[in-house]
Amino acid sequence: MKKYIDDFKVIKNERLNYEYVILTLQHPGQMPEMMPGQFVEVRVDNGPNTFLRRPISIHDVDMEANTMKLLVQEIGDGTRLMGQLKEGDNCNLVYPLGNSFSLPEKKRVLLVGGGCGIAPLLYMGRHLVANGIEPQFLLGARTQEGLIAMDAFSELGQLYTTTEDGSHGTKGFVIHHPVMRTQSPEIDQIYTCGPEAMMKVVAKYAKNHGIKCEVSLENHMACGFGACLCCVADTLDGHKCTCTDGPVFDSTYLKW
Amino acid sequence: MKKYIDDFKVIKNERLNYEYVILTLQHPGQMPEMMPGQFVEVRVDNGPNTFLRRPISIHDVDMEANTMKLLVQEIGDGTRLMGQLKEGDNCNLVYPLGNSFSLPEKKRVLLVGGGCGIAPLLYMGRHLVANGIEPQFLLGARTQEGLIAMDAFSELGQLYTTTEDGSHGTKGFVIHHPVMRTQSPEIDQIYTCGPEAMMKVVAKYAKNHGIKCEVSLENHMACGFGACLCCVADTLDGHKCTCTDGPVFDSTYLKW
Amino acid sequence: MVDLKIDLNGLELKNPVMTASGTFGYGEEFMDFFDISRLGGVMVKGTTLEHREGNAYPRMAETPQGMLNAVGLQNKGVHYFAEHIYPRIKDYGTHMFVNVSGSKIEDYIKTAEVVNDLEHIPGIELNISCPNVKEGGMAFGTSCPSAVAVVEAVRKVYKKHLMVKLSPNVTNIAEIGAAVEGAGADSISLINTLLGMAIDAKTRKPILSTITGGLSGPAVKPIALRMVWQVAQAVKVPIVGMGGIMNTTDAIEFMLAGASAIQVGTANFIDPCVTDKIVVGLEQYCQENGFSKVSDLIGAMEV
Amino acid sequence: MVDLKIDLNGLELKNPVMTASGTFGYGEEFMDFFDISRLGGVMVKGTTLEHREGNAYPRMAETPQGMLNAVGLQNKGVHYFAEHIYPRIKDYGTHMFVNVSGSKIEDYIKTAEVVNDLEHIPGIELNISCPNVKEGGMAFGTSCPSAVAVVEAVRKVYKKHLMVKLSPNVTNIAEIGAAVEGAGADSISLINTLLGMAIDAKTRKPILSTITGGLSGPAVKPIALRMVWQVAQAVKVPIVGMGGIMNTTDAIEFMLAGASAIQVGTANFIDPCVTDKIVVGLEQYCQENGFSKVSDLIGAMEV
Ligand SMILES: Cc1cc2nc3c(=O)[nH]c(=O)nc-3n(C[C@H](O)[C@H](O)[C@H](O)COP(=O)(O)OP(=O)(O)OC[C@H]3O[C@@H](n4cnc5c(N)ncnc54)[C@H](O)[C@@H]3O)c2cc1C
Ligand SMILES: Cc1cc2nc3c(=O)[nH]c(=O)nc-3n(C[C@H](O)[C@H](O)[C@H](O)COP(=O)(O)OP(=O)(O)OC[C@H]3O[C@@H](n4cnc5c(N)ncnc54)[C@H](O)[C@@H]3O)c2cc1C
Ligand SMILES: Cc1cc2nc3c(=O)[nH]c(=O)nc-3n(C[C@H](O)[C@H](O)[C@H](O)COP(=O)(O)O)c2cc1C
Ligand SMILES: Cc1cc2nc3c(=O)[nH]c(=O)nc-3n(C[C@H](O)[C@H](O)[C@H](O)COP(=O)(O)O)c2cc1C
Ligand code: FES
Ligand code: FES
Repeated sequence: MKKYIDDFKVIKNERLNYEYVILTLQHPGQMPEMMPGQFVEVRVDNGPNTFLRRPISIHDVDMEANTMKLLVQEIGDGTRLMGQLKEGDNCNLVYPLGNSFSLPEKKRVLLVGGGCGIAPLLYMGRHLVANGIEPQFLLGARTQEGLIAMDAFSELGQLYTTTEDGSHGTKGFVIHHPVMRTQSPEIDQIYTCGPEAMMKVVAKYAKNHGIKCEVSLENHMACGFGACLCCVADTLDGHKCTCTDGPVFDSTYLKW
Repeated sequence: MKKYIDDFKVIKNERLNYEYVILTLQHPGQMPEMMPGQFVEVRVDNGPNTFLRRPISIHDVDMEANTMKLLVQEIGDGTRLMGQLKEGDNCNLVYPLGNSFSLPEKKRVLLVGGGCGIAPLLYMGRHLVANGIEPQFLLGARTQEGLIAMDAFSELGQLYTTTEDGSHGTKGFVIHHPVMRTQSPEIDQIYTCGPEAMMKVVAKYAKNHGIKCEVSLENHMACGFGACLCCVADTLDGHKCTCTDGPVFDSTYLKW
Repeated sequence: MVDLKIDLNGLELKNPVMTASGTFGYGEEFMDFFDISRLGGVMVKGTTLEHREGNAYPRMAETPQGMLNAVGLQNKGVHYFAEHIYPRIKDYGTHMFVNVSGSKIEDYIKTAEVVNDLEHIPGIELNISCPNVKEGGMAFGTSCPSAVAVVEAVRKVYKKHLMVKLSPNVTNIAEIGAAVEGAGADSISLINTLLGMAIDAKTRKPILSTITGGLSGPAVKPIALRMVWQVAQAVKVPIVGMGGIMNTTDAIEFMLAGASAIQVGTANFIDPCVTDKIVVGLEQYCQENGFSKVSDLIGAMEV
Repeated sequence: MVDLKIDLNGLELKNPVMTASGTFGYGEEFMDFFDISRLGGVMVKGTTLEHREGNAYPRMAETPQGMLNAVGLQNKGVHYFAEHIYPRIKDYGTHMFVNVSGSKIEDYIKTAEVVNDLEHIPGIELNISCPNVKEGGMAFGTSCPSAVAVVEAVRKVYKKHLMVKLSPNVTNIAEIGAAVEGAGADSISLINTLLGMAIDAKTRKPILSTITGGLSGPAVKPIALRMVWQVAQAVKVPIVGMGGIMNTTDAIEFMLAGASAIQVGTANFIDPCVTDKIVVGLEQYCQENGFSKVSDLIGAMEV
């Protein structure tokens, strides 16, 4: 897919809680097509401590409004500066980057996310619905506070949640949710994005149950488009770039 | 004089033209006394290309309102970022720094400024008035556009101007203004701040006419308070720090 | 009307702007962004005799106005390059140089031999300065005798333009520049990355899998400029300067210090169009400052 | 409750935070800002045998996350120091170290002798790494034999704590560290500034009167960290790390890499209270991470 570099306009900055915001960015003209699982590289302006761009997943896309949404978790200087973007600010993106989630062969899919890893799952959910597939979401967090954008997900499909402290949904990790036991025979494909520990458990579970599983990695990146070779994942074919061969990989392809 | 480091609040950013702004900064509590000729070191936040603080003269002081004004000419990244400060922003200062202009022995004084070098002359003018001395100002610029804050100066005393293109006041450089010829016998002291070339000419003129002349230097600084020795001026006593022994020097003390 | 051409010791560049090895892939990653044939040259990634997997992840750490990398010359080897990549890139309309790396002199020679036979490759850049490999690499570039040995050996088999890339991790770079010139280099490029390190205070572990890595970006620019200036005074062959170039002004500074051409590395990651902008910017600067030829900038710093 | 004390080879520091030479005057400039007796130590400016005027203005250039300086050891000479400054500063309530510089070994010896007689000066830092003077300075620190010669000579006359400050402008800093340890250094401090240069593209002139100058600030931190780590592995004496430390996290990184204490230089210009904040920050970090002694951080990086 052709890559672009453009100044988007911030048209909305919605603060979800102390560490999450959703930015709505508008393309200056006709926004090109983007696939779920792909990401953008955000240039962080005004950051004395941020030098490189920051990779952020495409959270949602509205082709008619020429907008896309980014769900940003503020964990450091770069994401904090993004969280301070105001309506009318420019936001320079290199996009769309990376490969994308595949469509499942059959119809029963589960999307498992944690932390800011839920970001790409919303757009993927929308894509699945558009393709006649009913997504189920299983989102985990430490506490209720960490469960965000629930409404958007439940509009698209069944939503299950877990929290480590039991303050919302099932108590425990995503892997402990009943959907994993009761529905596994019927699930044809899992898509997962979130903390690596979570994804590994999910991938192992999928493997044990013979379920195809796509994981989306968040390796640290310098360029985001294949020029630096910094972002490699260990695969059956050796080092592969997370930014061009990924971020989405079949979990069995990774040397986990 | 005791030095402080404080967060001031920007309470006004008045844009004079495309390259000049006047910032009004408010002290969080009771502002300490500051003398005309002294300067502050402004921490420039959000500047990937600005690392050190920026020295800026104290343009005006209002001890009752606990405010000071800075007249900033936008010439590079740091001053441009200052020019973008908005009402309510913080502005961290190390202040007040440097020595100050002396009071004249007699009553007839001329303050000669060019460019952003007019900044300290306003506060000095106010100080002179408070001490029963009537200041006369001679301000020069390339064009009318460069002549700024005229009203504030003319409130304090007689104001003469020159422009290189003749668009305002006398055509030519400050040194060509009639006041230099007609009044010189009566002038007891000159204060000057501005481009070095201008100050040198004025200093030479003063010397030739036996007039005491104080110049305010704008040497590049790393710290502003005597710690780095980067800002030295060549004086009869060797290298002296512009930030502590200056910025105001008797022109005959400089090896010009 | 400004003449942007540069004579690199007999090899003509259409302008002084090149890309730095390891930061521009084989150019293809940038084609969506601009027409790379507008460049003076492209330096392809570090190429070794055999296939190399490079170092383990993590390979990157961001630093104040810079980055550390520890890629470690990941590439498929020169034979794969000659067979599969060369045919694709040879007609890109700009000089495609190959950055040749190795752990043994023998490997450098064999690699250079293969590249010598590739008609449309006008030159190689001998990387004797890679800090990210265990054997060889930088070790060759940090002493005169070893630098001379590898340059002389390659010079015997490589008939086209031989650029030698110096390591900044040395006490006296001018000395090494003079030595490689004596050994037959047609031009000298510098600087490669400075050896650095990053630690995560939270985990109390090094950030890079290799502990140390190579520092690049604006942070190193003052050092790079100084070294270009020092080497320019010590040698007669043209110099290709790099290290932290982010824009036209930086590029001009390197030329004023004595570089005939420049390479842009890390900046490509932040603005993939930066090199194109520098080509335009150099022309503008010359116009505005009355230089009819960009080559008039070379070493034009007034001391 | 955290024990912040550091044993610097027999010399006790109340905490690991020192200021770097040439960036903190004689401490007096900072007294309006905080109580400097809270520091582990203060390194006063470069002191030479004779009065020195230093280099001509301009002496400073701002660079990406750093600065170049070319002060050139401006100071009134060690005799003036002993007579006029020492009496003023000796009771500041923290260790006041003297940074001793020179152009000839003879000068180093004589200067050290004078300082040796100053009862309340617990140690000197032998600056064999100043890049801003024409003779001596850095030249001593860039080869093992010359470094050893000056350290041995001073060791003979200087009886208290002898810290030796290394230059980063070398191929192999570990080697030089080991050499000065062998020559009698009680501790090793590093890094001094990296030789760099800045050019004004508008005027096409160097920015510094001396053309080149010394680079400091966050830009150099990755290089400094790497060097501290390398030297820590090569020597047994304690290491005092510096180069780009701006905050507590940076200070911790240097300790994890192997430094027993740290010095803060350029950061003092931007936040005159930074060292005080680091003292507090170190204590906090230890508390939060279960270290009862800050000295447990020394070399605690898990590889
Ligand atoms: C393909 C991809 C998609 C991502 N999608 C999202 C998303 O939709 N929403 C979101 O909030 N975050 C997302 N991340 C993570 C996000 O990129 C990091 O949180 C961000 O780069 C941290 O920058 P910082 O300056 O705030 O933190 P710092 O810790 O100051 O960053 C320091 C350096 O480490 C890198 N880094 C730190 N943490 C990460 C991380 N988790 N992943 C990658 N690089 C990191 C930074 O890019 C930077 O170079 C994604 C990462 C990748 C690779
Ligand atoms: C005592 C003193 C008082 C000053 N008062 C004023 C004032 O009231 N209003 C005003 O607009 N300017 C004043 N200046 C000049 C002002 O400090 C510079 O214009 C400013 O530092 C430029 O920063 P920059 O980032 O915009 O420019 P850049 O060119 O990007 O700055 C690069 C570096 O050079 C230094 N520098 C550049 N130009 C100057 C200069 N003319 N003087 C000193 N350092 C410079 C900067 O501090 C910085 O370190 C004063 C300078 C001094 C020393
Ligand atoms: C990710 C990365 C990979 C690199 N790979 C190579 C390489 O393979 N061969 C080489 O000679 N230099 C390599 N370099 C060094 C650059 O070519 C260049 O010398 C250095 O980055 C300084 O320039 P810069 O500051 O513009 O990036 C690499 C640099 C980076 C950042
Ligand atoms: C303005 C200035 C003056 C310096 N003078 C000296 C000096 O006299 N003697 C010395 O050993 N180091 C001197 N240095 C080097 C510092 O002590 C320190 O080694 C270096 O700046 C790196 O630390 P930093 O990045 O924290 O500044 C000076 C540095 C600066 C910036
Ligand atoms: S981030 Fe540069 S290749 Fe993937
Ligand atoms: S600016 Fe540091 S001493 Fe004057």
